[in-house]
Amino acid sequence: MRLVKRTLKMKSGAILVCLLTINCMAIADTGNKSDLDFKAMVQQDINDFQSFFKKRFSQVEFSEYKNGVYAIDAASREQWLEMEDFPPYEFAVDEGEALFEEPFSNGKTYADCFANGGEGIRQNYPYFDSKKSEVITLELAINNCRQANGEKPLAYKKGALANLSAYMASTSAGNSFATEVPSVAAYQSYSEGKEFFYSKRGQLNFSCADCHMRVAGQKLRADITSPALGHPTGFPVYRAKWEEMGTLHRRYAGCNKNIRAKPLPAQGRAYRNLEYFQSVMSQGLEVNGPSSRK
Amino acid sequence: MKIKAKVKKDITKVKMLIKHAMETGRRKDQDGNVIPRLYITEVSASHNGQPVFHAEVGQAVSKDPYIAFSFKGGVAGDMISITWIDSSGATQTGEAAIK
Amino acid sequence: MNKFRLFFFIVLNAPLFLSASLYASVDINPILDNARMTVNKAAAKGFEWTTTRKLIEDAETALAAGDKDKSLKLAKAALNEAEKSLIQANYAETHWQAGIPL
Amino acid sequence: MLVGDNMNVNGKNMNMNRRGFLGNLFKGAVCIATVASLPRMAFAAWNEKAFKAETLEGALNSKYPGLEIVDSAAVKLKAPAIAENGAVVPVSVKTDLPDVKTISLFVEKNPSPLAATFHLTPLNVADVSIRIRMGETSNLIAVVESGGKLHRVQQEVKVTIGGCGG
Repeated sequence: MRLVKRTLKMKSGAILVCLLTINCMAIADTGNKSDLDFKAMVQQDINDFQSFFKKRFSQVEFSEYKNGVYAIDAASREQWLEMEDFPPYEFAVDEGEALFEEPFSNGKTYADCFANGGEGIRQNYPYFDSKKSEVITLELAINNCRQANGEKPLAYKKGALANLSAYMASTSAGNSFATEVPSVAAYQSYSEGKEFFYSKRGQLNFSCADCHMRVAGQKLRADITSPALGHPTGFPVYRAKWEEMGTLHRRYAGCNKNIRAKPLPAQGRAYRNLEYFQSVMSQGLEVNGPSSRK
Repeated sequence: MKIKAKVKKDITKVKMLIKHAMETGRRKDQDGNVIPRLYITEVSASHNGQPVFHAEVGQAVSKDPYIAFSFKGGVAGDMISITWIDSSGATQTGEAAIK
Repeated sequence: MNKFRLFFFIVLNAPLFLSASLYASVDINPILDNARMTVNKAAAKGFEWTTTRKLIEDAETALAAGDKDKSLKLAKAALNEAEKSLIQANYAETHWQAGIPL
Repeated sequence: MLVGDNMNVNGKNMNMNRRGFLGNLFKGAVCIATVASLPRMAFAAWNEKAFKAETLEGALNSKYPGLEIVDSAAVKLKAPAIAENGAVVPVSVKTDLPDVKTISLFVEKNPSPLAATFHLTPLNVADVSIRIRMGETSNLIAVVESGGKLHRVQQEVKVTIGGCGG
């Protein structure tokens, strides 16, 4: 951390050398992670990631990154604000609330599965479940709840599950993400998500970072790409393109298709780990889902 | 249907969001069959029973239509009633009190 | 920049991964078998492209319709894509850190 | 602030009897019903010819036969220069012109250019908003019917296709 702060004060040439050094250190470190202080490494990742965007968009307040591309593009922000004035996802929130309160056939409800009766807890997802040794997202937890109560799981990309997720997010507005990496096993999932994020894939040979870090804020085909910082905070979303609600993993699948990579299963291990990594990187930002997107 | 009505300095602004697919007849479903056209054609609003707004709309209106209008003379607590009808003749009425 | 690097990586490495004889071959089925096997390997690593299986299917359709020239062309294109996606997957495993833009 | 999906069950404070009848039909819950015999009076006739016209000129002529059109700075049209997505383009029209009877919106290159007509009463303030679809980059035209004339303003709205959506 101190190293990074010092490099910031140096001139450009020196910065490059230092950053390369850090980079090499990071590479060397990941090869031997079990022996290392993974918490410090995660913290270093968060600092590097967030300061990348601070440098790229120096005018943008940190708290604004919860608003996706609208944090950095004034023209589209104006249209977005008009949508948010009376957003189509209000129907989803109502429908989600009705579903949330409807008892299962055994008489129990979703509220019985979650802390605080399921209210104001969106920011606690995803988390690493040490017993199951896997990342649990909100959508997975909702379906786990259903199955524990003898109900069939819901489809993961849209519909009832997206509405439930929208309602649960709506009760958590303003709460901050503080996603933790508590163990070596958690660090393994985190690292897999990180590797996914930086790996180039698809016929177009793009990584998440290529579009949402390197060229974030620039035009890629017809659209300005959003900053990766804050990606999970506004989901689920009502997308104008879909003309309906969709979950984060639906969006991941769409992104993968855009670069002509075959999407991986929603709520499969790869996307959950990616969501975990992205949520850790977005630490400190507020929940503002559901929201509307283009 | 969702209705939000707010009065400020004698001007009441009424905003509505109607749940409706607004099918243009140009979209196809997953099996490639054309989804028949079905869209809202008219929306009427009344304030304490007096007509205050009427719109004719076409298929160019977005899915889940949003329309807003303003009128004078509303007071907090007054009822706004909105009714729409679509190309199949289906209709729905919603009500909200002015805030 | 990395995109170009990978491009050269692929170009330079391609002959190592391809069996040159297959590309010179006019026998469609072994090429298709190889393409299927290779795309499955890439898929197992999570790196399948959306376009590859479509090429294989199109090659099969052309073959069934008796258009051997077209089928051969498509089969070779499919094999080429499948191999590229597998190279991409292998490259990512060892080089993903190079994609961190700091 | 929000009352969603409340059926109007209170026909008696409706001015039009037939709307009251409508309301009484559907007591209680949210309800969408096909009413083949819906009394026409509940709604003014929908101008089918204007809405089905395939050209801007055809739509204008069907909607406002014989009215003179003048360009007017008194009509304020608010629409994005570049639409985020053609499926949802927020548009507002406002004017201080007196005695506004109607406001209409046309999208020149849509398959059916007429998007909406708002009928105002003397109680209304001429300030309306709507979200519309635009199939491609096109001129957006707003006309305000006031004083026996059409006051027109237009603006180009660019619609981009094939983006990845940010």
